Amino acid sequence: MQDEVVKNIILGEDDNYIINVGPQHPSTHGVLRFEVSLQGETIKKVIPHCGYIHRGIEKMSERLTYPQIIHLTDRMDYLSAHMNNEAVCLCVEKALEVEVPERVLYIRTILNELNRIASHQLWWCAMGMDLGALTTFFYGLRDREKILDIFEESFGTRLIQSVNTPGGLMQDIHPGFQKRITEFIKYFRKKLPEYDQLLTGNVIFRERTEGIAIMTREDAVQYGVTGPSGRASGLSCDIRKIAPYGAYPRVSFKEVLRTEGDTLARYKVRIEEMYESMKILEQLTDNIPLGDYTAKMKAVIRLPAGEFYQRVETARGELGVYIVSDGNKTPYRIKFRAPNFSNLFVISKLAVGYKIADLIAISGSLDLVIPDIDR
Amino acid sequence: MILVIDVYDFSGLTQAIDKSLKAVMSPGWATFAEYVIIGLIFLIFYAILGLFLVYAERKVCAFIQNRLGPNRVGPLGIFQTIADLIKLLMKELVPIKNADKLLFNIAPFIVIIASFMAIASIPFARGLQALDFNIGVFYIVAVSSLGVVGILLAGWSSNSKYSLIGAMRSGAQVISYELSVGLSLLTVVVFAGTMQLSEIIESQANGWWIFKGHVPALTAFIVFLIASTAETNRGPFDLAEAESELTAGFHTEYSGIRFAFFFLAEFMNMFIVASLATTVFLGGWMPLHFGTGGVFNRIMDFIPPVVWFFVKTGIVIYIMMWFKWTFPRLRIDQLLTLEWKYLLPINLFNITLVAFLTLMGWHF
Amino acid sequence: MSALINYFKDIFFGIRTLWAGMRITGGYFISPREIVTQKYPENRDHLQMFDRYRGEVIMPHDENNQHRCTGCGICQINCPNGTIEVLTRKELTSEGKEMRVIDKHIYHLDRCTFCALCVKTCPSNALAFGHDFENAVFDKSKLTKILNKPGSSIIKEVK
Amino acid sequence: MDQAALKQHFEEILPGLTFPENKQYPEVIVPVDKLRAFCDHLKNSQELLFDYLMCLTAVDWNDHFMVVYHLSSTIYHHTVVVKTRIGNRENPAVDTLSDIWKTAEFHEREVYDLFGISFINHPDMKRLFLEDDYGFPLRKDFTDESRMIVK
Repeated sequence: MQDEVVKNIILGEDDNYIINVGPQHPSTHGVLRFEVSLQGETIKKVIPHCGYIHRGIEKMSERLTYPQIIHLTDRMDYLSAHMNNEAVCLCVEKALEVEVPERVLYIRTILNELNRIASHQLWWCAMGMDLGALTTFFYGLRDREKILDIFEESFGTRLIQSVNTPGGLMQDIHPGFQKRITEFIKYFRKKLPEYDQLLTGNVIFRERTEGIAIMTREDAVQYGVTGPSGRASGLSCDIRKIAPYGAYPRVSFKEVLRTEGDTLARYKVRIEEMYESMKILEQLTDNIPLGDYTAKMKAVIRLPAGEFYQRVETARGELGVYIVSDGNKTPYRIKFRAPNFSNLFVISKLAVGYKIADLIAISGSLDLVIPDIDR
Repeated sequence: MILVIDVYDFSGLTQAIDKSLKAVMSPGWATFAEYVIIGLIFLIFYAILGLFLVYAERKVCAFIQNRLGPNRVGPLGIFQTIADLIKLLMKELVPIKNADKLLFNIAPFIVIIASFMAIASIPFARGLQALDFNIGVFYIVAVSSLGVVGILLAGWSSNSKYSLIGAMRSGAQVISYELSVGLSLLTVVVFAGTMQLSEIIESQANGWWIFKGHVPALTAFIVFLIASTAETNRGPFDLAEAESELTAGFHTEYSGIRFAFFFLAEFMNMFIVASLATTVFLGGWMPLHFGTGGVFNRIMDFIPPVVWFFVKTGIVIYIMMWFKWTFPRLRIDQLLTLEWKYLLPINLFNITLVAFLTLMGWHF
Repeated sequence: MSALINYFKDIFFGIRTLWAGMRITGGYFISPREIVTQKYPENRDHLQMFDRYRGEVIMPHDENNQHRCTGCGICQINCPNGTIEVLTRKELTSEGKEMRVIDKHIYHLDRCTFCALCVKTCPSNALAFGHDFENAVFDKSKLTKILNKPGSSIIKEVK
Repeated sequence: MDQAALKQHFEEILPGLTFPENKQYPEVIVPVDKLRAFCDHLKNSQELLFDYLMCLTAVDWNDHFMVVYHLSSTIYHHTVVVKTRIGNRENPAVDTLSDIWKTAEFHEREVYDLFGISFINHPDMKRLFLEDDYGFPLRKDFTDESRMIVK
C-alpha cells in the first residue's frame, strides 16, 4: 500500500515542472485541481483531482422523499438545474406510470431550452474569459439576465427553478411568460451574431482553438463524453433524439453534429445549439395547450419496488438517473450519472502535448461544472 | 502663425527659473536644485497620471462592457483610485517563504524606475522636456526595456511556479517585440534624419509623419502600436500576467503597495509608449493643420500644445485599451510567430522602402 | 508565389476579423443607452420585485393579528433541510374542546433552499414567500426567525 | 435488437445466465468470474457493439453487492443492463472493465470510493472524492456520528 502511494505521487521524470492548476484558480470555475506536469510550457501529463465539493447527494437522497430529492439535483449541475429536476421527475413518473398533462410537457420543454440557452451563454462568457477576452463575460451575462427574468417572473427563482415536482409543476406559468420569451428570442437573435463577430470570427480566437485537442469519435465513446463536447466529435448522442421525452417528439430540430472534434468544433456546436434551442422555443411558445399544470398525485409518493433509469439531455451531456426502489417513500439507492464526470477525465488525454494556455481553453470548451463532477 | 505658437513656448519660463536659481547659488547647486524640482514635479505628475489612467481604464472597460464603472467614491467615481491606493497602502506586505528577499523587494522598484526614467525625455510642449538628448528615441527604447529586468526578477524571486512561467514568458516577449518597436521608430528617424525627439517634432511642423510618410509611416505606426502593446505587457499580449492561466503571472505573490508599483508601472508604460507614438508619428504637441494658412489652422493654433499632446496621447491610450478589452489573449508560440513571421519582415521591408523614399526625396 | 499570396491573405483576414470585434466593442463604448447597470441602493424606492419572487418564507397575518396556521406540521415534514420547526401546545377553546395551537413557528433562513415545498404543501395556505431579499446580517442567529407574531391567533374559518 | 433477440443472443454466448424482470431495459446477471469475458464480447461483437458504458454503479443489498453496468450502443441505440453479484462483503472485488471502456476507470474509482468494492487490475485504484480513512459512505451500514444528523 505504501509503495503504491509513493508510486502515485511521482508524476513524471525528475526534470518535469509540476504545477497545480486549482483548486483555487480563475479558470477552473470551481474547486477542481489539475495536477499538470510540464516541460517548458508543454504539457506532458494532466491528472484531474476532484472531490473538493463532494456533498454526498446520493447518500443524502437515500433519506429524502422523491419531491425532496429534486431540490438537491438543482445543486449538481446548477446551470442545467431544470434538466436535472426533470430527470428525477420523469423517472418517478415512469415508475408510477403517471400520465402527465400535455401542458406540463410543453412548459418543461420550454424551460429546458431556455435553461440550455442560459447555460450556453454562461459557458460562452467563461470560455471568452478563459482565453483572455474579458468583455465576453459581460455581454453573455447581460443576455442571460433576460432568461433569468423569465424564470423569475413565473417561478420566483432565477438560477435554479425548483418548479418541477413528480407529476407536473408546482405552479403555473405567469400570463406574461410567452410574451417575454418572444421578446427574448427577438432580442437574442440580434445579439447572437455579435457573439460570432466578437469571438468566433476573431483570428486570435481561431488560432487558439482550431486544431487544438482533437477528440476523435472513438475517444468520445470510450471516455463516455456526451453532450455538445461529444457531438463536436461526430458522436450522435443527443438524448432528445435517441430517447425523446417531454415535447421533443413534437418539435423539429436538428441535432448539431460536427466532425472536427477540436476546441473550435466544441465551441461552434454550442453556438449552433443556441440557434436550435431558439427554433424549438419558437415552435412551442405559442402552442402551449391549456389544462392542468400537474397530474393528480398521491400526497406521499411511493415507488413500486424495482429499478428505473431515465436519461435526459442536459446542457452538458447525458444525465442518467438510476433509482432502485424497495417500495418505500425514499429511494433505496439513487445514482446520478453526471455528464461532467465523464467529460472531465478526457482532458488527461486531450491536453497532452499542448501548451498550458491550451489546457485552459480545453477545459473551457468541455464546459465543466464542478459540483456536477463531485455531487 | 509662429507668434501664436511662441506664446506657448515654455523654454522662456524654464530659462528664467534657471537664471534666477543661478543668481542665488553656485551653478553646481543650481543644477542640483533643478534636478530636485524636476524630480518632484515628475513624481507628482507620475502619481496623478497613474491614478487617472487607472480610473480611465476602468471607465473605458466599463463602457465597453455596458457597465457604469466606478461611480461611488466622489462624483462619477473619480476618487475611486485614490481610495484603492489608500487600501493598497494599508494592506499587509505578505512575506514569502523561501523567496529571495532582496530581489523580491527591489523588483517592483526596478520596474517603476525604468518607466520613471523614460518619462524624463518625453516632450510635453516646446521647452517642456526634462532631458532633450540628441539620441532621445534610442534612450527611450533602451530605458523602457529595463522594466523587463524587474519583471524577470519578480518572477524568479517569488519562489512560485506560476510567477516563474510568467516571468519567462515576459522575457521572451519583450526581447522579441523590442525589435519591432525599434524598427518602426527607425522609419521616422530615417524620415526626419534625427533621433532627437524635439527635432522630430519640429520636422512635423508642416504635417505629421503619419500623413507625410505615405503608407510606410502608417504601417510603421500600426506595427508600433501592436509591438508597444506587447512590450508593455498589456492585453491581448498580457501573457506575463495571464490572469486566467497563471492567476497573476509574475506578480502573483506580491501584495499591497508592491503590487501597486507593478500596476502603476504598467499604466505608466502605456502612457510612455503612447506619448512616444504621439511624438514620433502624430506630431507631438504640434497642432493639426490642413494645407497652409486658413482659418481652421489658426483656430487649431490657439489650442495649447500641452492639450494637443495629451489629447493625442489619450487617443492612442484609448486604442490600446480598446485592444485589451476586445481581443482574447495569444498563446506564447503565436505571440512569437506574430513577431518573427509577420511584424519583423513587414518592418524590415518597410524600412527599406522608407530609406528609398527618403533617398529619392519623395516625402513631403 | 501562392505562399506569398496566402501570407498577405492571412494578414488581411486577421485585420478584418479583429476590426469586426473592435467595431462591436467600440460601438458599445459610444452608446451609453446600452448600459445595463442598475444602481442598487439608490433605486431601492422604485425597485419592484416580481409578484412571485421567492424571498424568505413568511406567515401572512391579517389586520387582527391572525394567521392561518393550524400547526399540523406538514411543512416541517416536507422540508428537506430541517428549516422549519413547529412547536405546538394544546389550548382549550370556548366550547371546551381541546385544540392545537402553534406556539412558535420557527424558520431557519440560513438553511432554506427556497424549494417551495412548505408553501405548496401547506393545506391551509398559511405560508407565503416574502419579497424581502436583503437578508445579510452579521450574526447567524438572527437568521432564525419566528414566523407567527407575538399574541397572534388563528383565523376562525381555518380548520 | 429487441429484448427477446438480445436474450437469445446472450444465452448463446454464456448459457445459464439469469434474466430478471425489468420493464425498461433487458437485464442480465452475470457471474463475477465470467463478467470480463462477457463484457468483452458485448463490446466487440459486431451485432451487439455495446461500445458506450452509460452508467456504472453498485447497490448495497446488505448481504451482497450488486454492481450494475448500463451499456448502450452508439450505433444501434439498444441498451442492456448487466449486473454482477458480489457476495463477499469483507473484501469485495470484481474484474475491472477499464480496458474495455475507458470511462469505466473513473466510474470504478467512484464505486471503490463510495462502496469499497475494489476492481482487480485497475490501473489506478485509489479514492476519488474522499480521504483515505473515511469509510465507505454508500454502504448501508455506514455510520458517521459526527457528520450525520438522523431525524
